[in-house]
Amino acid sequence: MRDVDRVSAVSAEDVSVEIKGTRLLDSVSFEVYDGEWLSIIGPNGAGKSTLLRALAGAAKSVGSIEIAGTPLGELDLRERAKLIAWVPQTPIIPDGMIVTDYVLLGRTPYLNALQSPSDADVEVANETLAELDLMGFAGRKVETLSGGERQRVVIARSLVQDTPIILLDEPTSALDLGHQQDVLELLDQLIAEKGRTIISTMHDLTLAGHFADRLLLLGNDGRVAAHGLAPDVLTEKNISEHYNAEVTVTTEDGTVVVAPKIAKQNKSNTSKPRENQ
Amino acid sequence: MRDVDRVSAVSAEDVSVEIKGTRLLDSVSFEVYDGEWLSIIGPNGAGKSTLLRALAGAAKSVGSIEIAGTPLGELDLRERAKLIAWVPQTPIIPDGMIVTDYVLLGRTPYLNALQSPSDADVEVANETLAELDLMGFAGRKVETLSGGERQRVVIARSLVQDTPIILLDEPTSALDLGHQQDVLELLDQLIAEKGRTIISTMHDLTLAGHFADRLLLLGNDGRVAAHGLAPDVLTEKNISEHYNAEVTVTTEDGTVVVAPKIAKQNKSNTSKPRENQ
Amino acid sequence: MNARPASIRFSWVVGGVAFVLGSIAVALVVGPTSIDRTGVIVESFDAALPFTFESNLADQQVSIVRNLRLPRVTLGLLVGSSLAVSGATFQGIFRNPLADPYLLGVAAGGGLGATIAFTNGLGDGIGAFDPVQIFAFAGALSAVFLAWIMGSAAVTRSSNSGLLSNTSRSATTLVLAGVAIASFYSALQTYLQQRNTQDLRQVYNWLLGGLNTSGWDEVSLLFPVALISIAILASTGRILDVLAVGDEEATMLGMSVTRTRLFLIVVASLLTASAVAVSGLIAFVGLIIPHTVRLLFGSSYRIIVPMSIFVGAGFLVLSDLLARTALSPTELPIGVVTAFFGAPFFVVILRTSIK
Amino acid sequence: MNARPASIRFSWVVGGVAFVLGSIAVALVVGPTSIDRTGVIVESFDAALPFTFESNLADQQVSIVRNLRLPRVTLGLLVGSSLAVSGATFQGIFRNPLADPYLLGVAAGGGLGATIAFTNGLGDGIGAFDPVQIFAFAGALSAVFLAWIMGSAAVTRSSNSGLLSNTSRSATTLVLAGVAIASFYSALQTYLQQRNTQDLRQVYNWLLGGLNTSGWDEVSLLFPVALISIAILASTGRILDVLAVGDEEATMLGMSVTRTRLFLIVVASLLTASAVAVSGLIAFVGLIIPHTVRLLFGSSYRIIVPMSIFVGAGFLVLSDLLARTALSPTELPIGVVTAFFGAPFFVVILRTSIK
Amino acid sequence: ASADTVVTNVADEAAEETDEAMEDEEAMEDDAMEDDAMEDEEAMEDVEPAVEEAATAVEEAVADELVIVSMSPSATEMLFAIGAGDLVVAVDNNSNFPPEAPTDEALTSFPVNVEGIVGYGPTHVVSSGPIEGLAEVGIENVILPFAATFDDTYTQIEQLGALTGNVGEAGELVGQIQTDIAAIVDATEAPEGLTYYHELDNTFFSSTSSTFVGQVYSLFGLENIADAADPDGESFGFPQLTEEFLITADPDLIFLADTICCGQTAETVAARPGWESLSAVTNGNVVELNDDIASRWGPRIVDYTQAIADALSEVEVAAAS
Ligand SMILES: Nc1ncnc2c1ncn2[C@@H]1O[C@H](COP(=O)(O)OP(=O)(O)OP(=O)(O)O)[C@@H](O)[C@H]1O
Ligand SMILES: Nc1ncnc2c1ncn2[C@@H]1O[C@H](COP(=O)(O)OP(=O)(O)OP(=O)(O)O)[C@@H](O)[C@H]1O
Ligand SMILES: [Mg+2]
Ligand SMILES: [Mg+2]
Repeated sequence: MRDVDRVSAVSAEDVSVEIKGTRLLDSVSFEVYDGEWLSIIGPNGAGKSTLLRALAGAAKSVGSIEIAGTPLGELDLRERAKLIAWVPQTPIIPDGMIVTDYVLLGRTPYLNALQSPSDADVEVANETLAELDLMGFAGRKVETLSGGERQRVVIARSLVQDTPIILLDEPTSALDLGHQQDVLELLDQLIAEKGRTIISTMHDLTLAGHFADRLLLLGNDGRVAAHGLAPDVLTEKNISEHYNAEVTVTTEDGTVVVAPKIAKQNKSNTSKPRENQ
Repeated sequence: MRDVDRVSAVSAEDVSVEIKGTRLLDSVSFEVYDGEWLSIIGPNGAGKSTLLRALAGAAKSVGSIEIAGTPLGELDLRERAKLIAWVPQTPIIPDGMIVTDYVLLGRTPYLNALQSPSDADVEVANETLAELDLMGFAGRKVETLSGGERQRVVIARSLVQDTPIILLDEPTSALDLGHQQDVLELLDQLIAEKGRTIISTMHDLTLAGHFADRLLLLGNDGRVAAHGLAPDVLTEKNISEHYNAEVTVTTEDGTVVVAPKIAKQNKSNTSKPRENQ
Repeated sequence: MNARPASIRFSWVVGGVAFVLGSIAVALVVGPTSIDRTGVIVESFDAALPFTFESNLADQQVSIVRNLRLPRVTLGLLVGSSLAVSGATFQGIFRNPLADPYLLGVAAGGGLGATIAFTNGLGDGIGAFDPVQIFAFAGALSAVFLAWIMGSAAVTRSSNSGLLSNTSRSATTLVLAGVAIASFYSALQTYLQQRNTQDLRQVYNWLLGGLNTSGWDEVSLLFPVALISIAILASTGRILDVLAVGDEEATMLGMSVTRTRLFLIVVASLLTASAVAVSGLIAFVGLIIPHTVRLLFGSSYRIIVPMSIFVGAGFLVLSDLLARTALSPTELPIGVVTAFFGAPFFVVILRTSIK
Repeated sequence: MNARPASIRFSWVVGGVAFVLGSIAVALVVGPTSIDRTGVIVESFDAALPFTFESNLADQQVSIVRNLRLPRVTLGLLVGSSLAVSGATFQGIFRNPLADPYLLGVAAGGGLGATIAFTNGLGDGIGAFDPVQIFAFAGALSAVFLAWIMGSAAVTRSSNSGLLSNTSRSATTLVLAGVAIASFYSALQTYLQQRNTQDLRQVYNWLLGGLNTSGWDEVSLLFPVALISIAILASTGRILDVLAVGDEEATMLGMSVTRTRLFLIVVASLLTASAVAVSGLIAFVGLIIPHTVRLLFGSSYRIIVPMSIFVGAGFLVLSDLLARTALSPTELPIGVVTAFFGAPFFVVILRTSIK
Repeated sequence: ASADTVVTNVADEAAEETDEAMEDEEAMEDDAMEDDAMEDEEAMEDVEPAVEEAATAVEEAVADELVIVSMSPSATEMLFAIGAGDLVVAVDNNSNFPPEAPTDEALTSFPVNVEGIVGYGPTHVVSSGPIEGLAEVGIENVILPFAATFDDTYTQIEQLGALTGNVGEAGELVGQIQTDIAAIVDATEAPEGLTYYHELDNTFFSSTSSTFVGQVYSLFGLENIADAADPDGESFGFPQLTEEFLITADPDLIFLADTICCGQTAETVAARPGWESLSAVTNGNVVELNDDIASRWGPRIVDYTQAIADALSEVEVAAAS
């Protein structure tokens, strides 16, 4: 898949993560190029979050990880934070902090220890809030937001960090249909307009296949089970093997649609509501 | 929709929730009967979680809420906890607690202040863990689990509480395809076998429509926008109006399938990977 | 059924009991005066059991064993386990590693009470009704009562105003109220002490705490309270674990968080206040023993609470032994011993048991 | 651009400055001796500004203003703001409402240092190089240093063993190490003090803290450290806000959490140690002022840290005023005043500002 | 500045004044003093030669303007005993003797309020430790630290005599104390090798022979059981003793210096568990002292010595019968 013209943004070679003797990730290798979107999929516990953590430098790993050609270990924290932004799956929400302040935390790598955010920083924050439909929440305490509002605020913080590489761990899990699309389209636009590189995990395989350039399927054993374009990865066989789920895979308008074959046994379909059972 | 033969499990009349002058919920009325599954849908910030909180007694509300015919306010906490279990959208994960202990917290309403969980309690916990495919995690600390594993553990706690009414706030948001189905089918089975009543919120409208008996759509203003069977609530009009999203609604095998019409503008569909942009 | 809740292992209990019994034996046998070991043990059995055992000790030796060592050891057991179990309870209630049984004002209140007694010349009571003890006990409880009133009324107001916060803001409010009340009581105590510098030494000694002047009177005062309270607290580990999911979820699990917290605070404070009344302010034990237990055995309060009882009891008996023998005939303040030997030991555990 | 970060409002700054200036004025003018107000102000300007102002005060009055009141007020400003800003910093570092600047052992270390000086007969130095101050300062810093070594080495080990925990376990480990070290130092201090009970009053008096024996020597010792450290800490609010998202996320935001924490602890401890060296252990201010500010103005450390400086300075100047005038010629220990008036005030704020 | 420097200051000022008065002074002292007292006096002069000269000068030049505040109970007793009480405008709340002393309950020394002291308009403040800030407002701080020996007491009395111009009275007082103590010791015939326990409070703090109070017992050849806590006599002047040790040591005499602070009496001691069989208790040799007398180094050390002597003479009786 290597292409001489393309610049490597993130490259992982034989990356393994072990914790107290348990192997969470096993020899994962892949390469993501500038301006690409890689979607990591896999069942619960496959190691998706662990892989993102390893790429972000938050989990100790063996093997080699290079960010824009530099080994991860050679980047100091500040440089790293100017290259990679990370949206954790379960972010810590600080008590009493207002949304603007929280989003401004994304400017941390650009500020000296004793420096305050400048007006320019505030402006970046405001623009990002507007892009994510969050202007009305700027002065609210983050902990009072609804689940979906909060998730967008965390994404806003990562975008404010203004990095070429963005790692998103299930960024749309709490979002409604409309906001899901808005956010993913915004990310897509960032790739198109600013050449960002995105690595995300997602459980909605249809969306994952649609938005990402390539998919990487992690199996339950923490190994790469499949890697490539959506039609190649999102096969009924792959999915039934690794997800333990029956699905039908179809292609609509060029998008691979993964639809679960849902329960027929004890449910009388649309004959609802059930009467006096 | 009233049916003389059916027993009311939860009934809400003109329920409103206000906080510091902002109305989060506005005159919500509905009734759920024994053995029914009501799915509350609506965009982010509509008030779905707030409604569940109000029903659970965790948020102050005006209007009348009755649980199995008794006004909510007349139930003492312990009785209430024997009637209603609640899976919060963002549960607090205690530091250092092992899964079995966490799940056993569900037995709290059945134990006196100084009582320890009995062997029977432990058995209930174990059965539930097994049902949710969690036996391998019993001795692990909850905070070390992956997002999806953790979410199932929280659901397990609520099932261990063994209540006729279960409120689930986006219970499958972190689950993969397979576990999503497993969990929802397990809930369905609880209705069929034990006559449980379920009120859940969910962003996956197809699943919501498939599993629930009825849907209740909350609009952005915190009012009930639609209420009824899936085909009546999940209309393209309703969704585009309240979710600000373009979808196509089809019916397959009697299940209403809601599929987003996803971005066509800047994405060249399957012509991936983009080369050197 | 391979999933089992975290709970005390039988071997830990055996180890705990052995530690306590060992401490008792050593503490009875060793002392500034050397007394025939068999004799000490025989006399102790005679004193403790309803049967008669005859030892060959001299009268004075018998008196030392029965009037000095035995009550001191007994009180050490009671005070050590009381402070440790109360500390574990407070850490559970407030989910704060800095919480100790003195947090809500027991120490400051006890100090004020004792100082009032001393400065009013009531420090001379001998026998079962020592005014210092009564004043200290009353002062300690009044401080906690005030802290509760101030801290929980504020909470009631806050929860009226809307959704409950996920984090336990009410616990934080209570802690802050407790700290403020404790400071206030300390201020009054310092003021009184300053107006009566002739009593400085006495007050200061009391504040340092110790078992060196304790006899059976103190034991008989503390014993009933300690027995009941410790028995109650020993089984509250599960409740404390429930509190770990935060006020809102705990409430939905059927627990009245406010009432539970009040109940635990009342029992733990009664216990601490009684211990403080008979032995003054002994530092370190209530804060560090529960942490040691957590690091050694696990973080469920179903483990921490009961194990703290054993470890606290044995630790204080041994500390008191060192207090009276290490520099004999000089008596060391017990707080010096607990921290001087306990702190390095704790740091070692802290550094090795991080997993 | 309607979204603006939480930050100090201009009106708060004006209010803060006014509060401080008002406190200074009142504290200069009022005293056990009544002196013509205009004269006091004129003399103060004369002392503070490079211009000459002539007052009509008698020599001794001039001396009272210039040598007693002025240095005391100045020191009150410095110590009050130092303790409050360090307290805010520690609360931010440890995300613990019970954190105060003495948490990692500054108080215990200072106490031990001072006690060593007193018990070695070095306590009566007067002038710029007071051994008590030097020993207290050194003791305070050595305790914090030990706590850091013990607490952070443990953390390095723990993070080697795998994924970082979401919660800031390293901060908790550090706090516990700090508490253990502080206990250890206190034990040594108590032991020394007990060996030398003739120095009890001196030591005790020092432990209580106060500005009553302070002159320009103390001011000149504290001034440079305080100026630099407070200036640094005043702008660290943003860093403290970053720490609020936990160690892991803060690291991913480009902040070296360990180094940042160390830096903040070093600056705050230097500042606290200097304040302790010249004024002993003044309780309450470092813990309660930051909470008061939080309740009154908001919970961003970009607000809490700088506002604590104003409020702490004014509060301590006013407390010291009360300490020397309320029961004159009795001097009240300043800790009595801070808590006696501060605690009820704080409880009122706590109860009214819960939103 | 230490005590020494202050004294020297006073002396320097005074040194310029006349010498004649000094001779008168000496003549008078000769008459009044007994021999052994005289020796002490001379020894002291070697150490502090300036004091005598200074004293004379102060008497003439400074006495009228002298206004003294005493922050030390021992110093208060000394000042009044040398007849300088009229110069004292206020004494601190702990100075409860003599009754005519102008005790001000509000005048506290821990902590001290400098500006509050200024309110009394003193020229001199006597204290047992340095008070910072006094010098700045032009007030002399006379420091009379804890006395370690009788000689310290005598020196301090002389110092106050020199300061107040009551040199004669001071000399007489020192002589009188020395005479009285010598007389008491001579008159007391204590059995050899008696042991004692001096109790400072009811948590068994005691004082060793190396302390000021301990010396008094040594005059009578008594053996202090607390010395075991501090064999080299360098630290632990006031050790807290273990109760078990006390009982095993079984002292012949128990002196209670905690009758006021802690309300201890012979009865309360006898009531302590395990104490009822101690020889001191069974023989009635538990002696109740006045806390103040037994802790100050002022002129009342005579009373203190007398109390011990009284107790010892009763021991004889007890032992004989
Ligand atoms: N400290 C630990 N000890 C043992 N196993 C661990 C530890 N931490 C994580 N794991 C396991 O590693 C596996 C991978 O976790 P990870 O969070 O990467 O999964 P994931 O693919 O992101 O899953 P999800 O879809 O549920 O978020 C999980 O099975 C988890 O239980
Ligand atoms: N303390 C508060 N002050 C103001 N608004 C609040 C407060 N708490 C909640 N809200 C608002 O109430 C609305 C409803 O919140 P709720 O959590 O019920 O939404 P939801 O429907 O569950 O959304 P989601 O799908 O994102 O979970 C949100 O817009 C939220 O911002
Ligand atoms: Mg994950
Ligand atoms: Mg919600």
